[in-house]
Amino acid sequence: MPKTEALNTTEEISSTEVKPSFIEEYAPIAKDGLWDNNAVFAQMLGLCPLLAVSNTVINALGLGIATMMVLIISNMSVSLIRNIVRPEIRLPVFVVIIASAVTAIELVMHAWFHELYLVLGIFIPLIVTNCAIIARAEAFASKNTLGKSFFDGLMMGLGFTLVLVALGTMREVIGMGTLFSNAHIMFGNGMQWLTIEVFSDYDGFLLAILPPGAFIGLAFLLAGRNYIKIKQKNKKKRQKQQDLKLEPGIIS
Amino acid sequence: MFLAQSSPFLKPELSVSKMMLVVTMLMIPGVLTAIYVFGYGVLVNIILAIIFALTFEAITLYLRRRPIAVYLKDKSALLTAVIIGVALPPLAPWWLTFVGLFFAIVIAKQLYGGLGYNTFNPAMVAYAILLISFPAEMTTYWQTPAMLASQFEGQTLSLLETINFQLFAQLPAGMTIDALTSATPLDIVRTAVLNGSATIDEIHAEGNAFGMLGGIGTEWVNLAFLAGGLFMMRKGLISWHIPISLLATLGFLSLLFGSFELDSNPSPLFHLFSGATMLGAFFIATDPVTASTTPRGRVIYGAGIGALIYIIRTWGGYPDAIAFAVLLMNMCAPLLDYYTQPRVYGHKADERDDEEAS
Amino acid sequence: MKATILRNMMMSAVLLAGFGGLGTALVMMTFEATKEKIAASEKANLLKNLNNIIPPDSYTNNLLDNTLVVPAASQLGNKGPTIIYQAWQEKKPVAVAFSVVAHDGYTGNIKLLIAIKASGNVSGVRVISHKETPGLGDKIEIEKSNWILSFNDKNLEIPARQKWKVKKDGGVFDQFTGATITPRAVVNAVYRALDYYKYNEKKLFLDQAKYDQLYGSTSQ
Amino acid sequence: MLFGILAFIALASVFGLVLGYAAIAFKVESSPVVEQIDALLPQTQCGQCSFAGCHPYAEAIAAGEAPINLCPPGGENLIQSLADLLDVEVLPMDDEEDSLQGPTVAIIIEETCIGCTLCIQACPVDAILGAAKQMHTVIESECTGCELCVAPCPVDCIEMIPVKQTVKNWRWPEPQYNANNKEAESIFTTLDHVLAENIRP
Amino acid sequence: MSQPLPASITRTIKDTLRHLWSFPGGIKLSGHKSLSNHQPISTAKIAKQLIIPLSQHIGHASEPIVKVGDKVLKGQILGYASGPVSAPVHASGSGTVVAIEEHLIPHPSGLSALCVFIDTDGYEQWIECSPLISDSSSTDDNQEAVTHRSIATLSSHQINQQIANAGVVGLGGALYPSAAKLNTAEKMHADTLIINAAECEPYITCDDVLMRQRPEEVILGILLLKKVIGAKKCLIGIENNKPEAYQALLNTISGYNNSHTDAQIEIVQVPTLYPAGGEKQLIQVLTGREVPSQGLPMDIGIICHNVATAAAVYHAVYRGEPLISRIVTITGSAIKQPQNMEVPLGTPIRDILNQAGLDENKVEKIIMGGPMMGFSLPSIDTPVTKATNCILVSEKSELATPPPAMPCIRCARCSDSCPMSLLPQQMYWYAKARDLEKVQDYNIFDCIECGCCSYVCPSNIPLVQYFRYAKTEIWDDERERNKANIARDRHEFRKERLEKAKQAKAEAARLRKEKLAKKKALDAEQAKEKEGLSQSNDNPAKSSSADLIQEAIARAKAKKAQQQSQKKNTDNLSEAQQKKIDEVNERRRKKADSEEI
Repeated sequence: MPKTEALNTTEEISSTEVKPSFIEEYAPIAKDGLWDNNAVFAQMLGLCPLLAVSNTVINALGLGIATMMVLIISNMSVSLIRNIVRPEIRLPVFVVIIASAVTAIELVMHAWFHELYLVLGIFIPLIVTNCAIIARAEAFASKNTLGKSFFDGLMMGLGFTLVLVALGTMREVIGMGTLFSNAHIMFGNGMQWLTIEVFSDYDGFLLAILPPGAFIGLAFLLAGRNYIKIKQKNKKKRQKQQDLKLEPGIIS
Repeated sequence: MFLAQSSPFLKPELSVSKMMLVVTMLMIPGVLTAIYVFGYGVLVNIILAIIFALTFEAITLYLRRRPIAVYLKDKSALLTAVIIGVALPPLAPWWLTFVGLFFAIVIAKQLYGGLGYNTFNPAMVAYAILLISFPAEMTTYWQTPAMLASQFEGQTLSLLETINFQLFAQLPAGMTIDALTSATPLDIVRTAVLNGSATIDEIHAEGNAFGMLGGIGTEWVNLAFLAGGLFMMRKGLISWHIPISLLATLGFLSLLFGSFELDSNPSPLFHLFSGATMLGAFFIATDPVTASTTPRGRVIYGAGIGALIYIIRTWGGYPDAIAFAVLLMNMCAPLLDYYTQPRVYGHKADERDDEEAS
Repeated sequence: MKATILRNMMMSAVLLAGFGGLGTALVMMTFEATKEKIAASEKANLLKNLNNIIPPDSYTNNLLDNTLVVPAASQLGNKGPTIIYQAWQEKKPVAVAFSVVAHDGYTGNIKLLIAIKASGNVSGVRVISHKETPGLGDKIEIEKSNWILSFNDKNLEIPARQKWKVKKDGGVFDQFTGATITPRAVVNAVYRALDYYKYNEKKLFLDQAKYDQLYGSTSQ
Repeated sequence: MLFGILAFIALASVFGLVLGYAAIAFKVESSPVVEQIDALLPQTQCGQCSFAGCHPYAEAIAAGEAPINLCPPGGENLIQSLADLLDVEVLPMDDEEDSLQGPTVAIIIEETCIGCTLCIQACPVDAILGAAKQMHTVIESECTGCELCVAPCPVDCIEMIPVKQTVKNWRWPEPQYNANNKEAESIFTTLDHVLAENIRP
Repeated sequence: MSQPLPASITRTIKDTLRHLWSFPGGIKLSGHKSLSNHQPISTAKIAKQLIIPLSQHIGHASEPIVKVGDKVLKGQILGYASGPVSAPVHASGSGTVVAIEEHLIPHPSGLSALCVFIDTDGYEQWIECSPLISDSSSTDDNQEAVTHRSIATLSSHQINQQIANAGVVGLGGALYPSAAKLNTAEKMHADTLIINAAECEPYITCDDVLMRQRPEEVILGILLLKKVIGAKKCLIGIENNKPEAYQALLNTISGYNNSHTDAQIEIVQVPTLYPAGGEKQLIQVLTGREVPSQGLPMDIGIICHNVATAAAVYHAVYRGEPLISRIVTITGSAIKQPQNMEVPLGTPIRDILNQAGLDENKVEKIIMGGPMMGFSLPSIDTPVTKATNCILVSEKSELATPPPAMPCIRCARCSDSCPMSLLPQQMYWYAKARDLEKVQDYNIFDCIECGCCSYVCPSNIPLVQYFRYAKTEIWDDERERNKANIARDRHEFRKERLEKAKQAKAEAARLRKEKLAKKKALDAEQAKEKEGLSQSNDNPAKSSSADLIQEAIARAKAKKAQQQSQKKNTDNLSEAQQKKIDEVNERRRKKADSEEI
């Protein structure tokens, strides 16, 4: 018991020194996952399922949520065991954890979301090889507490899902002129009303639904993000220059 | 300040602009023949394509903050437009051309960095995208060739009627699109071969696919492009490597397979003088930006396109194959360039033998 | 040195094995827990597909219980045995459903599921799988076009035998713009299925034991 | 079910043994990357990177403690080659004004020098000769232009002058004129202008 | 020399007409040679002030041996050769040395170099010339026999010494000191002498008129060169667009060939295709052999000289005159009377342009050398040097002011026209990206800068300038790297020295302390002896701490030793680097050689 006491005291000391507020601690994680370090936008990870399954919003949402679940589970488990695993077996252990989580989720989907399971098909087991997941385990969860890891998994998964859904929206609207088609396979038959015809009498632009359309769509999303980033950077630069201009006045 | 400028000081003999213009000019015989065979639709297509191309080019150049005048003058967009105009179905609706040129100029060319930086042939990117996105439009709007129309008392459209149809989708009373159009010879052969519904001889007997050399109607267009291409080769605007190896490979393969299965394989002549073979061999595959640059690389590049054309025409999902073949080989061009570098003067001869001695 | 290596090896092995065991156990447990539900879902899915072409209120039995395995037949275009699903209203045969393969599609085989009423009329047709050109040949899918419904209630007499063709070939069925081969192949396949039904009408409503007894076992 | 789990455990143990062995047996000692980085640095030992010399800076880069853009003498080219070596993104030069200057060497104004030897002590490459109370001089070919000698001089007799351009060390300028360059036209007119001026008798 | 050719000789010569090979690429250019090749060679007026650069050749600049105020005679030596690869410089007119200072020289950089300024007195007073063979042009009768006998009596060393003293350098453009080149060739037993008379660049005709008007000088010069090397064969390669020069040489040779079989000189017409006059290309055309990359023609038993060099050799040996003048083509449509002029070296270019009639309104560009490989002059106040073979003054429409470069469209016209089978389009990408390693992978140092690629480029990309830029950048990088290595060594050395000093200081301090401690201990011991043994524990502790210090010193020493051994490694490294420097030098020399077009 003296051991825990010692631990407590050190914690207290550190916490009395600088205790960052909850928001201060968790906001950067959210920002990282959603924008700055987004799995797709910044790290270009997990593109294979992203490009293959994003042809409709519902498919995208399905895979996105599945991936998010895996991310949360794997992040939490990795965070829990982070102090036990030795560096040399770190990766195999992570892979085992992720693979188990994915297989479990696949089985669950097979049982309860059968149609969605049929549509997503091979891409569910492929979540195992989605580098975004192992990257987070390695880069974040293995160094952070359970709570933070859970939040990081949630945010990373959310970021991934959002991009997936954005791409799915683009492709579905341009390719088929609808939105949320096949909503029933995810939400059940009662939700069929969700399907929206954006353009009526639309012949469809096949390219958007076919794989090349996914690449082009992703390229446009990335271009949009880069545009925003550059804009922000320029703004910051201008701010800096203005600050500099003010400085000499202060000095003199 | 003294500004060093390096030799040579002699006036350059050629400019990009001149090159593009001459190539475009040499397409005129082929274009005229195509207009004669397929009606005014081809002309309308080309004019629409040129307008769209220049507009898109100007807009993207403006957005990219590049000197618009300089790049519009290089006439590469013009050449792309004319190629697309000829390649599209003659009765293609205007929006097909519009979408095609958007992908050619904006996506395939300018987004890659503009002239000289595009990895893929813009015209073929446009064609491929249209073909996979709008397969119905791309395969149906082929006006019956003049020869067939006169033979079977088919209908033709005047220039005004063509414009009216292409821009506003209005046909003169009593005409249907089905009566105006017919499948292209390549399509007929492909369908027959696939279905096993008719042998080559039966198609011959029907007389709606085979002309004297290749596909009825298209053979004349091909001959005209061949003439333009040969002239271009003579003038030194393109090297012989790509077209010759392309045509040789295509001819050889069709001969080879034709000798096994005479019933379902058309003759080499049919392959060479149907579809867009000659246009592809002389005007599309030779696009300098996207082709291989070393002598041996160019031979392999041409041969690859030839082989792919045959493979896709015979076993693929689409009747003509120039676009896919060219795009696939475009991808290989950098690799070919890397592995076929000529032996540099004074370097060990064991790597490669001196091939470009002339 | 040696001792540290050995110790390190042992530690790694134990840890990795521990996590491996844990993970596998988790998967195993989930598998056991979902096994039945998965089987049920699969059955439900199949039933749903069949109900699309045989109206569920027209029969009373469980389609998945009354099945018959018949040997390959040229009209069905398949290489192995085919499963026939039988629909009964009490003791009255209502319809059969089975799959047909068309080999003459534009790019590869087209697999159809067809239901034929006891009267010999088509109850419904659906495409299970195909590789036709997107945008051209894929209009045979119910999601893309209603064309496939045009077979409903057709039989070998209506339309007449020589009219079982696409319009371009002088028949009654529409072809789609730009593609004739695909609809032609589907029309042929449906016709062959009807033909097969007519030929084997009696056999198809037998139960498996009787069938085997009469025509020999197919399950070799 | 149990068999599956056992099989998996057995497999995992084997791999665990292998990995545990490899982790110690195949351990790579230290990375030679420091030397590679050091080889790229200009060796001016000027300390403008805030490190005590080129080697310490190389160590810092290798350890990921310093960005690659702190070396003004190395300029953009150095950043580029460091980025290539370490496979990281090219950063703009930290302090842009400094990087604009060309290479320089120190000279000692002989009339003013009082022979205090302070600069000799400051020079990181022993490029200054002289003894106490005697005039010092810079060996120009050895001077790296680090400017470390300038500050200690009590009489401000050291000046940094640009390295003289001769026909031998002259470099062809990179061609500037291309169609994307809006200044292209003006460059050509300048060129003509210069030539025309020279011709006038 | 204009007696009709005997039929027998014509036949033998025709019989020996060789099989010609071809080189890859090359371009057809219109020659523009008739502008200047009809007039006889005129002589330039001696300028009021001669500006004679001390470095008119590849290698070390010559060291001046005159002082300001010295009176010099024409032909007097101004600077002596300062190394194995160097050449002396002579006064090209008599007068007074008024300054030795930097002045603009004709170089693409527009930089200055050390020059000797001579105010001429107009007397043109020669120093005493000491020819090796008395010039027998006055005795027309048995001239050939006499000459030949005379050449035969000379040793090759004698001739080469004379050539070296006369400051003869390769006049084709490379400016490599001829004597040094001949020396190497002789040592390496080159068996074939190739005389480059192709003169493939447009506009330039100085070699052409030299061959037409002074064929005997050329031939005698060639015989001398042949003698020096001991070559068995001699080939003169001349482009077939110079029939008159060909005929003139043929007529002259026939006499010599007839008189002695040893003198066998073959003159071969090669097709007019730029750059047939490139050394490597000419060798390939004539022999089918290739000079190895990074190698010299001598590696395949060939030595190449320019016709003008041969004539200069003639002057040095037969007249004893050093190289103080050369024939310069002054041409271009902005020149009123295009012509070839024999110009004393050091004459300001402005003077000779005025003499040839400069149409100032038309002038657009002034280029030294040909339009393909020359450079635009920074100023016309620069002097004529040994390199000045042509001054091309163009009017607006004549030469191109390059339009802005368009992007490369990879048409491969450049690689198709490259005589070295290089891939300029690839080298361009990498040069532009300043990827110097990749540029070298694409063999940039095999580029002879002939300009074919730039000329055919439809996008007007200044390819050659990119390559020159890349080459000088690579050299500069190597220089920087060498300098950095030296700096590193010096820095390490300094650190070590400081360390040593510090250690010495510490050692001294320690010794002092120890002494003190000992003394104290001694005192204490003496005191303790009285108190008993209880405190003797202290001593071992002390000695153990002393041991620790000792150990530390030992460690430091070992470390130092290690460092020293490391230092040896760096020494080795720097040797390798030295080797690299040598390689660079070698390459530079070779590149200079290859420029001889």
